[in-house]
Amino acid sequence: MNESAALRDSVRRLLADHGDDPGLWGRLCKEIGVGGLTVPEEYGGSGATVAEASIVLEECGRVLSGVPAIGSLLAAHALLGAGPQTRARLLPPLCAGDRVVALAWNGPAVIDGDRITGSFTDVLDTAAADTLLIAAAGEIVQVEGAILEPQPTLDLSRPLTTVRLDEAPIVWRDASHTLPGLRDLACSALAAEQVGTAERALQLTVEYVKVRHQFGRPIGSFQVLQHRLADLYVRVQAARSVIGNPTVAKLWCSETLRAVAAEMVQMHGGIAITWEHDAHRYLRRAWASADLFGTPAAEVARLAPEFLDT
Amino acid sequence: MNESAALRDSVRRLLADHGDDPGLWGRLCKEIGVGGLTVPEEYGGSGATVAEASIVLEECGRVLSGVPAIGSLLAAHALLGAGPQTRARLLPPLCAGDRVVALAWNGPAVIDGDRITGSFTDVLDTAAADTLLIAAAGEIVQVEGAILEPQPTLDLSRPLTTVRLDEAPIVWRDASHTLPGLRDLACSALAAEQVGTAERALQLTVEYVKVRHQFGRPIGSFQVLQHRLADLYVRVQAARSVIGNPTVAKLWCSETLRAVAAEMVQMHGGIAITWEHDAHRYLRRAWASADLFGTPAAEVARLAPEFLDT
Amino acid sequence: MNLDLEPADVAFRDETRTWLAANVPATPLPPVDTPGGEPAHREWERRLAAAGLAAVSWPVEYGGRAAPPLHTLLFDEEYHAAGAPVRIGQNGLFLLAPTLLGHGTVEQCARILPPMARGEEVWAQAWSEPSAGSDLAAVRSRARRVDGGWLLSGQKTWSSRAAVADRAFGLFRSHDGERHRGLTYLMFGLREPGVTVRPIRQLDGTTGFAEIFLDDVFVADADVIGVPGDGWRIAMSTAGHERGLSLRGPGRFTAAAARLIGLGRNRRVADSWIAARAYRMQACAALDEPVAPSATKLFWSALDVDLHETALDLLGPLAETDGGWSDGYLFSLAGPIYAGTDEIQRSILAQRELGLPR
Amino acid sequence: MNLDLEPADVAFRDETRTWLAANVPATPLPPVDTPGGEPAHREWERRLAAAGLAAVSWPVEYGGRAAPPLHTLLFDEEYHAAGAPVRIGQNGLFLLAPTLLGHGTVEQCARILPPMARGEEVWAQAWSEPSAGSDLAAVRSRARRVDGGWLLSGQKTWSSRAAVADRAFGLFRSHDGERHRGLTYLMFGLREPGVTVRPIRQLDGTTGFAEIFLDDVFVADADVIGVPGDGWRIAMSTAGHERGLSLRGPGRFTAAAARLIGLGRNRRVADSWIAARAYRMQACAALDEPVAPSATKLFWSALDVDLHETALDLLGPLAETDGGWSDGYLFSLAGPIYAGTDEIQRSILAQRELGLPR
Repeated sequence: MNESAALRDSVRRLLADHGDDPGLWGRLCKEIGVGGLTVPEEYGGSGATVAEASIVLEECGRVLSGVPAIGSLLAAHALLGAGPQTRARLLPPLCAGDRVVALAWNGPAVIDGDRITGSFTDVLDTAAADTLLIAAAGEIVQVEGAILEPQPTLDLSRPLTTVRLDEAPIVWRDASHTLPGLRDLACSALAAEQVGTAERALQLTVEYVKVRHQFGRPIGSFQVLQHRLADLYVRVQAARSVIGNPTVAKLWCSETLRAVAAEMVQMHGGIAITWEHDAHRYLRRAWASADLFGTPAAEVARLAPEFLDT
Repeated sequence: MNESAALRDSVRRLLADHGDDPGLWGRLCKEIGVGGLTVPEEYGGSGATVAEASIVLEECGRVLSGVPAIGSLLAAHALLGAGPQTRARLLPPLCAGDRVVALAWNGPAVIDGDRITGSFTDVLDTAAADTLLIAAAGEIVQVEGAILEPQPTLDLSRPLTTVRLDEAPIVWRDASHTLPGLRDLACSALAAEQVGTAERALQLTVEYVKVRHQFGRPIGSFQVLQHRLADLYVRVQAARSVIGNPTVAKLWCSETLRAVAAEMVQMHGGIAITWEHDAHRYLRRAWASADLFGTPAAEVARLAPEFLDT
Repeated sequence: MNLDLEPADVAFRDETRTWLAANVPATPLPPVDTPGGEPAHREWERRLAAAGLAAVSWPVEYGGRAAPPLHTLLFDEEYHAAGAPVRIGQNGLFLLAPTLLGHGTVEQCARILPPMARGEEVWAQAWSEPSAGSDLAAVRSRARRVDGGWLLSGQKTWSSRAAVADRAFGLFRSHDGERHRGLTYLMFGLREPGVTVRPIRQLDGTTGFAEIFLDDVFVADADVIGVPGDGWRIAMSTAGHERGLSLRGPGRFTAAAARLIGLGRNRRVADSWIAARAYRMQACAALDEPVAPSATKLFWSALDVDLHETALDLLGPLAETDGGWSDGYLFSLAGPIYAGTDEIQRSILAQRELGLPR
Repeated sequence: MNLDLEPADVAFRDETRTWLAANVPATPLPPVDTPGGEPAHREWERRLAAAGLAAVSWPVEYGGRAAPPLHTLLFDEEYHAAGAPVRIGQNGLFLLAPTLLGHGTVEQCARILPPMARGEEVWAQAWSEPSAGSDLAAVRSRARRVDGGWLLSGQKTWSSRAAVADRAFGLFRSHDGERHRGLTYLMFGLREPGVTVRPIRQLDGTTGFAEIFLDDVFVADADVIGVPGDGWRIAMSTAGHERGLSLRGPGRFTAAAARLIGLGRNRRVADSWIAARAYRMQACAALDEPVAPSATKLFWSALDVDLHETALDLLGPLAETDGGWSDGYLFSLAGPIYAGTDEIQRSILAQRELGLPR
């Protein structure tokens, strides 16, 4: 087994065996180094690349895990651009899973002297986090008096928070040169997770249609279901290839996951529309994650403003 | 058999028996009264309604007939709004099929004294017509020196002409109060024809998949083909109901015919992409007729300009 | 819009519109399957009935007006345009009632329809079973002949409204025979000894469906519809109602389309809006020339999903906070599944309407 | 864009780009199946070969450069971006050659590949028969054993390039046996005694396909690929090439997408453009991790139709006069049909990749 497969395997196993365990994130960090995959070894990380992080995120996506994997990846990225003292202070506990950082970065803010005013949506992991950092205007900032508002979301397995700062006093600050890349990294990270979710949703559906019998045979033997599943397979296969391009990933992976989740509901028939079954969790994740860090339509507009001119 | 069914039956029979006969239009007019269905009896017409005209147009659409049915319906509509002398002079020969009128109406024009300048696209039947009439600025006009340019079109079974008038001298003119309704009538008439074309294309495809065998059975027994054909059936059934609303008709019937024709090509497999087979004629008609008298997109814009604001 | 209304039709529409404007609750009723919602919805049905609007097409003696089908359509449109409450009585009103009027006895109609119209008896449907979803003929629940009636045993699932209903109707295997044969169409009380109802929590958080467990539940002969053993044929007529226009009139969709264009306007919105118009126009045309119920079902189930997906796409992250579109979306996803899956409907059309080989 | 290019890769890409810029005809060549077009396209192949660009992945001794797969991808992109002529030799280069390199003898490769690369021998494929379209294993054309070779009889249809080709390859029934067994993979000359070629006129007015009638056409043993009777297995490897990336590299689609956004920009255009990017990115990723050929085929055939439909929708009545989009659309419609219909590919994926029961 090569290293990628070994990483995938060990993450999958921990998620399966300890999915509900509050210490899961700590184990993932300490046993596999998930918290600092992209962080150099001198700061307690594994010195690996975004490719390895993608593997971890796919695995988290498969089981709709609530661990702070995307948030930690983004926080590590932001911190790596900061000064040596900041790096030395914050990265090692982040990598070890001893500290969970919620990073607020998706929104406008103004720093005026030692106070900051702004509003950030789509902040992850505020329940699990012990530290809230703000990324704004080229700086990483820690504040007092941040207002945390739960953000309405379809997705029951990923609460979102809006962070509002109203002339909040800055406790500590440091410049970071990596902040401009945050959004692209966030979209790619999310896409990796979406690929894992889509793949698992497709797999669960395939398994279900193999065993569900109607008219005296498994419904998976019916040609129309086979062909629709084959079309999804084609989309999911391609999705894996586009993770590295944030724009293509946002559109393709979001749409792929929505298509898979909708078919998952349809092919599971009645049981899919119950709380007892997981199908609705995948569907909710599909719609909510498509809109996380910007909607697909906004991405098209970002890509080329003229794409929406008619 | 009720009157509608009898009308449908006799038109279908004449089209089948004399489809290539140059005297076909004359027979349709003289034997069935197709030329003046919506014209009162005093002018040689049948005094029927648009519903009967729709039946005729559906039948013409079924076989992609080249008879000037839509053009004559529009010309009769325009002439019915003109003065009594014009009506008495032009309607009887039109109804009898002794005279074929090409009506240019789809475009801007300016009348200055006894001269007219303008440009009209999508003019039908110029090859068969002996009379060219212009509908513009509330008047029906006959001119000298109109410039007729063949209009490029995908549809080999319906040539289109652009009529250009460059200060063309007016030979004769008469006011007509029915001209504002021309466009709606044209869209509904075209939709009736599209419904006939779609229905026949679906029927031909169903017949083909019943007899074409692969893997030891008719391909029409395969579930995926059955389900795709069923979806087309649903669309075509609904299409019949929307003919009376020009906007809904333009969008729904155009899209329905395109969908049916594309599946016709796909399900006929190899033979569909040959000249010998009719499938491509239906496909060409589908695309060209969608854009006739304005594209679906333009219809959306016409319906509500704001529909295209994002 | 494609409807030629006579003065009597206009008068009916105006009466309906006026009554709804005066009576539709200003704040929405609590959900139908909540403790407060159930009586509120029953009360709403009672008021509709008192106004003669519960079931306008029914014969006068059963609580209707003997109105023409056009009036049912007009009522449906006004009802949805007014944002009136969901009908707690819908299974009875739209599915059982047409079956009784077509196959039941005068005694059954006289006994069952009036309290149904007044919301005093709410009905659940009991078609599906754990192994009989799409394949309805695979029902295993049994009706055993006893003196003066039948004893019902087995399990029904996806029974809509069962959590709040008084009675239910469905198919039971009463005689030996292959699949479609030997089934009997029966009505039974949900509060009879031997009946257990277990609500199923749905995606949108409501409990619109339930499981029903039956353990030797007695049903008198008077509650058999048609001839024992002839249930499949009768059920298929109800299935037609369920799939077709009586369950899903166009009002629901034209009202949703009207709300949709309030959210934004682009080509996709236009296409959804046009589809809703087309569905309505087909419903009008169907007053003269009936449409295959399977075609109607495929149209509305896809339309409902499409309208909601378009709305969610426009709203983006606002969907959760804007007017119930996300709940509506989750509900719409049940459309292609219940009342016979869309896959089944396509096979029916392909084989019956297009004559394709099995 | 997902490609990490080494200096050698950049050098190759630049060489290709420079050569194409200097050599691609300023005015398009006449269509390949016209009297003037055929020699012009053969001459173009000869010049490509002289520049060492006809088949860069092949071994050097057969006219290639033994270049890595990445270079094939780079070449394809540069080729389409430059608007270079269609490859008259495509059947041989992309379908037969991989089969020979995988299953043929060194003698066959040495004899057949060099003149193929130079455009001196143009190949047609001869798979389909009137009763064997999707169901390729239903071939009825026969190969009868004679001294030193085989006699071919029967009819092939939808043979691409046969109207202008010199030779053809396909499957023939040589032994008794059920369907997939007893088939032999043979190459034969189209100008041999007993061969009649009848061109088929296509929708776009060209004759890209033809029928081939065979009446006791002699083929020497040297022109059997692999073991007689083992043709099905070998053909399936060619089918993989036909369906997959070797026939439809991403260059064609990214070039079309680039032209598309020149026509107009809306959400639908963006979605088509994104799909073309995704196809390209998958092609890059496939250099390391192969993709099922059926998945590739489904992707490109749908993408090609989608790009052209989007363009036609934008252009409206201008489509006929604007840059070949309408001809391209008609051509794209053949995509879901040839190289194994899309329906067949979906069944293959469902059963082989997803493990669904037959």
